[in-house]
Amino acid sequence: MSTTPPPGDLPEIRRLDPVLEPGHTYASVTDKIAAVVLTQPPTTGWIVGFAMSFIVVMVLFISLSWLIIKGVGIWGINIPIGWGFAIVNFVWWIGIGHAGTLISAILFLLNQKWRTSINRFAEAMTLFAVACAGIFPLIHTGRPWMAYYMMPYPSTMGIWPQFRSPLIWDVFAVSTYGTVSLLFWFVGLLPDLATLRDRAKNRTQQVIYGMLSMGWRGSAHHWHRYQSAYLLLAGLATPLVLSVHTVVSFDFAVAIVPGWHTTIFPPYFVAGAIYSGFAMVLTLAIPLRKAYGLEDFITMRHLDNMAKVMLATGLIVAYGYFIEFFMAFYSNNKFDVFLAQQRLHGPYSHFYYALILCNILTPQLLWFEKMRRNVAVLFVMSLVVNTGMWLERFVIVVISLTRDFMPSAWGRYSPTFWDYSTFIGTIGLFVMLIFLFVRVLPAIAIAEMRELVHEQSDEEK
Amino acid sequence: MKEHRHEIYGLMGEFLTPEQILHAASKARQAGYKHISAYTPFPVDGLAHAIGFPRTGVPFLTLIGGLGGGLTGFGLQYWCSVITYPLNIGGRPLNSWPAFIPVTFELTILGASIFAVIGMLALNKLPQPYHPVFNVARFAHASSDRFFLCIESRDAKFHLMETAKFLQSVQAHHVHEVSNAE
Amino acid sequence: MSDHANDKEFRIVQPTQSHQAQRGDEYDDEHEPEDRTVRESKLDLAAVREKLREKSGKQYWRTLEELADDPHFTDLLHREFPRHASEWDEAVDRRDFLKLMGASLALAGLAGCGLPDQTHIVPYVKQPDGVVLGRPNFFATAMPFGADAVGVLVESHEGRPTKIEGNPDHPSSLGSTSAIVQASILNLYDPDRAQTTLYTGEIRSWSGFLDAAPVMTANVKATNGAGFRILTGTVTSPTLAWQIKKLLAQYPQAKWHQWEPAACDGVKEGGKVAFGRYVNTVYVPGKANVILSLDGDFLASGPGHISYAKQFARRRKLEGTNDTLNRLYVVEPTPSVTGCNADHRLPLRASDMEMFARALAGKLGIGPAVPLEGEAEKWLETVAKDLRAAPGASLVIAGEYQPALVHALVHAINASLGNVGNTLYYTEPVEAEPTNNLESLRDLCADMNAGKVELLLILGGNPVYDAPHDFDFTSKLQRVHTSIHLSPYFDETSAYCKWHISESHYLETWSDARAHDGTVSIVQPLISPLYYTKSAHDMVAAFSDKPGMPGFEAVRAYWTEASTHSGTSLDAGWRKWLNDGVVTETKYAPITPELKFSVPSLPTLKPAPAEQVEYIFRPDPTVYDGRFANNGWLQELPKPLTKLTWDNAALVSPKLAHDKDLAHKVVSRGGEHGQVRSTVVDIELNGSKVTAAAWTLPGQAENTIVLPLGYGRSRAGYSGTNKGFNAYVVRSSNALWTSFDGKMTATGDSYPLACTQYHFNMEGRQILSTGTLEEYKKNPAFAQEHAEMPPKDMSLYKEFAYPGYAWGMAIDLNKCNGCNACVVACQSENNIPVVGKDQVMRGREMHWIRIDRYYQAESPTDDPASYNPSLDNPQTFFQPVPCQQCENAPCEQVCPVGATVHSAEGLNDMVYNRCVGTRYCSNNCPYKVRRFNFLRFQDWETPQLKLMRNPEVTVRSRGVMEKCTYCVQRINNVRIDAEKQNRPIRDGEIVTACEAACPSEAIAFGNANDPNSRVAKLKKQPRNYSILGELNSRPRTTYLAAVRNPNAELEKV
Amino acid sequence: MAQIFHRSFNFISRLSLSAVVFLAGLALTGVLVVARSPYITNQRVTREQPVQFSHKHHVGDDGIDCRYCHTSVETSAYAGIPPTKTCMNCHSVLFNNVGYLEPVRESYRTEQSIQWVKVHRLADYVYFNHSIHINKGIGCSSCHGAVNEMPLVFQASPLTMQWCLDCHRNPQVNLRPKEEIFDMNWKAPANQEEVGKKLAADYRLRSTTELTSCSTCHR
Repeated sequence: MSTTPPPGDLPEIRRLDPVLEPGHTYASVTDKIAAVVLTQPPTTGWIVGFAMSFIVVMVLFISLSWLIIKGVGIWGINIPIGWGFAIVNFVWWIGIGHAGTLISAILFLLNQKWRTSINRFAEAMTLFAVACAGIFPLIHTGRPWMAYYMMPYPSTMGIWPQFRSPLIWDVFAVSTYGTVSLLFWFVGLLPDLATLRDRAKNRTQQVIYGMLSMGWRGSAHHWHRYQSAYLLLAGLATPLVLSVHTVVSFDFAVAIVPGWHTTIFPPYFVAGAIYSGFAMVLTLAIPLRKAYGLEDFITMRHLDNMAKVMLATGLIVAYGYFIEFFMAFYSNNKFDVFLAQQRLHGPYSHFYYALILCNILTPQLLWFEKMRRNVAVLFVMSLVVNTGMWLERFVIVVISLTRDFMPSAWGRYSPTFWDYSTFIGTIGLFVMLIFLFVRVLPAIAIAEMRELVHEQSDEEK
Repeated sequence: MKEHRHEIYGLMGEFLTPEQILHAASKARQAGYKHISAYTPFPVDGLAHAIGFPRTGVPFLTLIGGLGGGLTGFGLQYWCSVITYPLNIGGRPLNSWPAFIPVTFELTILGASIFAVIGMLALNKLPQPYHPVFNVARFAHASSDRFFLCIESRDAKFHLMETAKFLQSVQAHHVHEVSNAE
Repeated sequence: MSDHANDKEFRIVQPTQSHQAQRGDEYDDEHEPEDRTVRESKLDLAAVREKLREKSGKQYWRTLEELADDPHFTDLLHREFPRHASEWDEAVDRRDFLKLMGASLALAGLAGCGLPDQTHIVPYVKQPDGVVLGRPNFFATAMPFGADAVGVLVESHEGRPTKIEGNPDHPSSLGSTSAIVQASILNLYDPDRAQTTLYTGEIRSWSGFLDAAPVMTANVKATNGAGFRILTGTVTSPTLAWQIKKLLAQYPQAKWHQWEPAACDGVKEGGKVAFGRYVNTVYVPGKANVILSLDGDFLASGPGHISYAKQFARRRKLEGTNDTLNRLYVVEPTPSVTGCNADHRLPLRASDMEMFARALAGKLGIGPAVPLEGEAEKWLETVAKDLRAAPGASLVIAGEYQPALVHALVHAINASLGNVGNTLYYTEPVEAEPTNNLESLRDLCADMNAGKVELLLILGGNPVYDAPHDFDFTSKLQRVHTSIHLSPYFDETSAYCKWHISESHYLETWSDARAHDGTVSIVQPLISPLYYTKSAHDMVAAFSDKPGMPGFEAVRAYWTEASTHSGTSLDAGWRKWLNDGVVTETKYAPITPELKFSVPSLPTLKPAPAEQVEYIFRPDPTVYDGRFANNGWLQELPKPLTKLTWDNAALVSPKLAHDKDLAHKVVSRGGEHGQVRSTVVDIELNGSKVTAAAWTLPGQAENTIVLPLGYGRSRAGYSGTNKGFNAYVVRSSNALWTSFDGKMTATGDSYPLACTQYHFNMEGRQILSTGTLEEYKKNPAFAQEHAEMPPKDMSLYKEFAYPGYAWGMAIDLNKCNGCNACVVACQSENNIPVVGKDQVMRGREMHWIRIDRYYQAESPTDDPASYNPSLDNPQTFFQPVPCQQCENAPCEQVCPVGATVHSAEGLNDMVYNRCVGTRYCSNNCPYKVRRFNFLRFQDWETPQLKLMRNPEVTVRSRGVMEKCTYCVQRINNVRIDAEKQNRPIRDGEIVTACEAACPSEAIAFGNANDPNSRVAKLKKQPRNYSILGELNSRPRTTYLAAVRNPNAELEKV
Repeated sequence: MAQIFHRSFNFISRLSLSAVVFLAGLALTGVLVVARSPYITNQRVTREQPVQFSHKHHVGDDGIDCRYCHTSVETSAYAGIPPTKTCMNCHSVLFNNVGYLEPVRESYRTEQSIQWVKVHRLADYVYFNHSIHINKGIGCSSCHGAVNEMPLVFQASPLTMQWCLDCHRNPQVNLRPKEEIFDMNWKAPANQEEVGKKLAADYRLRSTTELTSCSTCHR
């Protein structure tokens, strides 16, 4: 990969912060990152955080047990609102996942150096988000223990899944997405696992990392095949990540419910997914670099770039909202028009306005460099956007169902305690996994950082 | 000195920079060594070329995986909904191929990725937790800040002293003997 | 009954629980004849109930430990008979409670879940004749109800009555039923029924009672029966009357009183005033072109209403543009089913009805002119004109709850219009002993008060609960030395009586009953009594010279006597009577009493206090006077107009609600389809006070407040206790039906009501299409005007062909009157569970067919509570909505597991056992007709309810979607029979449950491919349209637009 | 650095990895196979009955027609299990004092039903109708096997939905002429295929689409 930039950009590049603070050697980056895992004892902050998230996971556990005992009736769903929090959360989590794949795959293909220091935990985030998301399609069914009916297997009943249903597409899309993300992540980890193996002090660490690294030796042959495999995976993951949220949006777009049945969904779901994803990366990156003093690797340049991506995707989402309205009135379909009005004046209008505030208005601050470079602001902003994107899914799922074709069957939805506990529980699960991750695996791709050091030294020449 | 061969795996020169090992590798080729392997903490451009490595087979495997996945995907759906138990679903045709695209696509990706990764590992003969080079204590640095060039003893031209000299001649920082024994 | 078990003649069979195991529904684990289980465990149960009676409320844990070592109780639990757990704490859901039990008492497997490795087949020892296992038998009997009896055919599976159908040969049924008749089968299996004889709460045997009877009568015998009183409800059973009369002959001084809270004294007294005698009026609405009803709900309540509805609907049939319709005018204080089907409706206080009648008489020239003010005058003018224009073909009907004078006037009016003998005729009274109930009860109370009553025999009824409060029946009852109460439940009255005898259900007893036109039916049992219960016949016999004479012999004895009078032998007719369900030639011949009064001679009108708010009492449309309070089906049945379930509410007009600022708040849990909080009001009336939830009802007379009776029961049972408010508390003897000088004050708090449809306007969508006769004649296809049905060839896909049968349904909105019969019929046929108020409030009721009620009002809001003049008297329409069975079903395409797919005959099959419950199908259903088992709604513990279920239909479990199947079980059974005979299915051979029940023949089901089938013909009509046709879902269920026949002159106003 | 793993680990690690994959696959197929096996479908299992009734004796040896006991098989969904009375028709005179018939006599005396243990247990939620199958040319033995050779009856066919579908998809392989329905020794003739086709036409069998619609068996 050639790194000497075309002359035109030179001054531009200079003005930007580096993607890696100068003065680092192969050894120093390796030490600094590996130390987090190998030598540093867990900080009190880590222990407290982990313990708390663990408690929340127990809440999830209890909620799910009660759900299995009693049935989905413990939630606020009803006829006509057959889908509530469960699906809202599912779409939200899946969306968050997307940033990880985007950073590691798309930015890789685009040869964006700055991805290097964030791709590792971004991918981790993807995996954990998908894990959280995966829970919901399963438990939202009335008979989760029958969920295997959705798998195509030769049963003694001689019947098969119904492949016209977007839910089946979901099953395949999400499981594929999970698997591929895992593979991608693992491939990226291989060299670093080897590093850990080689630097591990005690036997157990050596054995564990030794097994995981599969005897990676970093020989030229290894690297050669490795690179082509990695490139291919990146190439495959890119269309995949786009397809996944497209399929998720089909859950709605394929249905005939007013407010769901629209062609704008795929693109703006994908944009929304990346939007919320980057927000979540920021939410994680900012505390992480602080806690482990990784400011040298996750520099302002990174935050700045991510902020810009958020701004861009945010605008796409805004466009999506606009088009939804425009189409409703342009088509003059009485059901769509009515629903559009309901969003503004209906019983759930405050959700809609909150959504506009979080997803469209607030992010406009990102136009200003001052804001993009203010870590605190970015952090708050990332939280706001995450909330906004959750609201968006709520608006889509609930408002549309409360006001569909038959006025006589109109109803409303209000979540119960168990709706909330399940949702919060998955957040706990997510956080706990992140905590575990930063302790046992290098949160930044060491090998790639070394490459970076190498390239930097080249630049200096 | 053929007798060395069975207990010595080869000789390994340790270098400080990618440039050094690149230079050393090409020199070794010119010197006529065939069984060379280079170990670096990160991929070094041209190194594989320098030690004369054929093109990787990964992309081909990936293609196979992709095609296999895709065909399975569509085949499965077609067989289920048209052949084995044709059912009238909401008046849609039995072969609603547009509706079968997503699953076909996903399975294509799945097949391709799995083949890519498994293929890469298999071709690299991984897992291989044991390897003679690990006998060299300094080799631990191969995964952080050192670059190693190993000339294997099975090389026809291999000669303990000559080869050691050669490695020093190309500014090896150290030269290690890689033993074959445990 | 067992003594007739093998009697060929009656073809009554031992109920047993065999062969269900094969079915693969929930019947698997039952090995022994159910009724035996029930009989054995009964004593223990009653004992436990006694034990528990004083243990109340939240302390059930303590109770539990106490019980754990009670042999009765453990015994009871091992019998898997835990239903009565519910009695302990209303707050605890029955099944939760069981879970607790299972945990704390370690009675694993109590709920009997999972499939046992071995199941058993329990054949008969001697198989009764006429029983083919797996093929239901139908028996004709009749349900006595008020001053009427509805003839029914009861479906019996191996001796278990499971479904009630109408009896085509019976005048009060003509093959159809009402919601109440349909639901009555649930009362039979109600686990809360009183199950044995009690003496001051101690269990006694029936023989024990028989022994005690002579002792009780000892003293009254001495005094020739002075102090012996019998209190019954309305009696239409010739046998019972005959028995009582014979008893009274033994005790000359004894008296027979009658009291029914909803008995219509006004009707009887009206006859007295008009003809000087009690008469029974039978209407023939089928012959009437113009009908005026003064507060009469003849389509949905009162004697003969089923047959009236049928006749009326037949006059609403519209096949071509030259067909004519009859015209219905209704004047009423509160919207009734009849009123909402009127072509013209005038809201008027009930107490102004007399004035209106007099004014009408005036207009017809048989009385002094009485001026009405405002709209009413114009209205009256036109109506009078219309009536006069149709002499002999018009009909004026007075409401059951109107006072005597109104009835008298109406008799006169009908006479002057020449309607007598044409559109109505008079007969001897149907009641065996017509009495003024109020006076009769007044006497009894006076006597009891004076201590003159020693022995009081209360046969049915619940006076402690429903007597006028100023009679203070309760305290007076306590002055009676020996009081005996016969009733199906241990209710409010039973608690104050020395003896309580549990009463048999009409499906368990021999009896007879008279229909609204005098026709008598023999009531024959379909199952031996589930508990130790007795009938009124047994009770009377107990005090007669033949104690212990079974009801069967009483009935036989009476009819032997009767037939010897007519010189025939009983056995000649008997079998035919049982088979047909009617006793031949018992229909009353018309009589022609001549008017004994002239309108002018009437005392001058005392106009009701103008501008005063009038309070009126009405039996509740579902639980009636309270006797059905514990019937879950009726409790959960949305009331036709308010769509409320599980509660009654004080109904007020929008205007009044606005003035008194009574509000409704739609609660977001459930929302418009579930939960509405409404203002709570204190109502002070007749020196008493009750607190009720207020409900705004469009179309109600401005200054009228309706207090529905039948709720607020304190001892009804699991489903009925403490639901709604008790209007009897403010009902006094001087104002049984209407009352003034009340005070209604909002208390400030609000009460959650379970309302299944709050949103009432159509938002301009193609859902329910209506027009007038004129419009129809101009453009018969007006219904399709706005339906943008996409042409078939517009689809990219090739349409599936349905070469064989193509099942379809057509619902004629011109005939449907919203009476709800179909809803309960469906519930009974398809094992649909009751979910309870809380779940209804969450929008989870399970009815497969619902009846949507729409107001045609230019209301900007969807909230009746926010006042809008167009809601003062809106046009009201009903629309039954079952699954539309779309050909391009949106639900099917999104189901991931193919649990809902299309059958080759175009049915939208729902395969419960394949369903994983994603609810996607329901989301994607434009008609929202799918129902989901959010929790385990089905009661799998209670053995009685297992007996009741239809073995032909799967009992759905938790987490499964369900919906209307077009009664696929009926389709299949008929098809199988047809195929065995190698012939096509005939039109009308398959009758869905809703179609069968519908009194007005609004629903037609059949093969749309057969051009000669009724359904195909209806679908060809220009009025035919499908809901939301523009979605191209191509429903198999289509609707025929409603056409009203308004009077042009009134239209102008 | 020193070696972490012994040389043999190269083999072990590769073996174990492939083993995991292989075993997983094996387990899966195993489950699918077992689900079809008689072990799960309860085929060929005889049950302990209150009375050791032998179909072999009554049908095979005595040649009693099926319908003598299973009276409603042609008219109803249920073939019908005979009431005790039916047994007593003969056994009030034949073997009227042998011990093993005591349960029957007792049942007759005490009017307490004999509790037979179910042998053919159809899957839940399916509504099977004997009469239509009998009337459309499916013989007893097609599903129940050679009952006339069973001392104690056992379930001969898997009774899985797939098994039902197989016949509903091409019934001609099992169709018989009316008169041979109750023939326990019926063997399909060589030309069954066309005989079946003809019979299918005569019986006016419904099309496969109709016979495989869900609501044909499920309600």
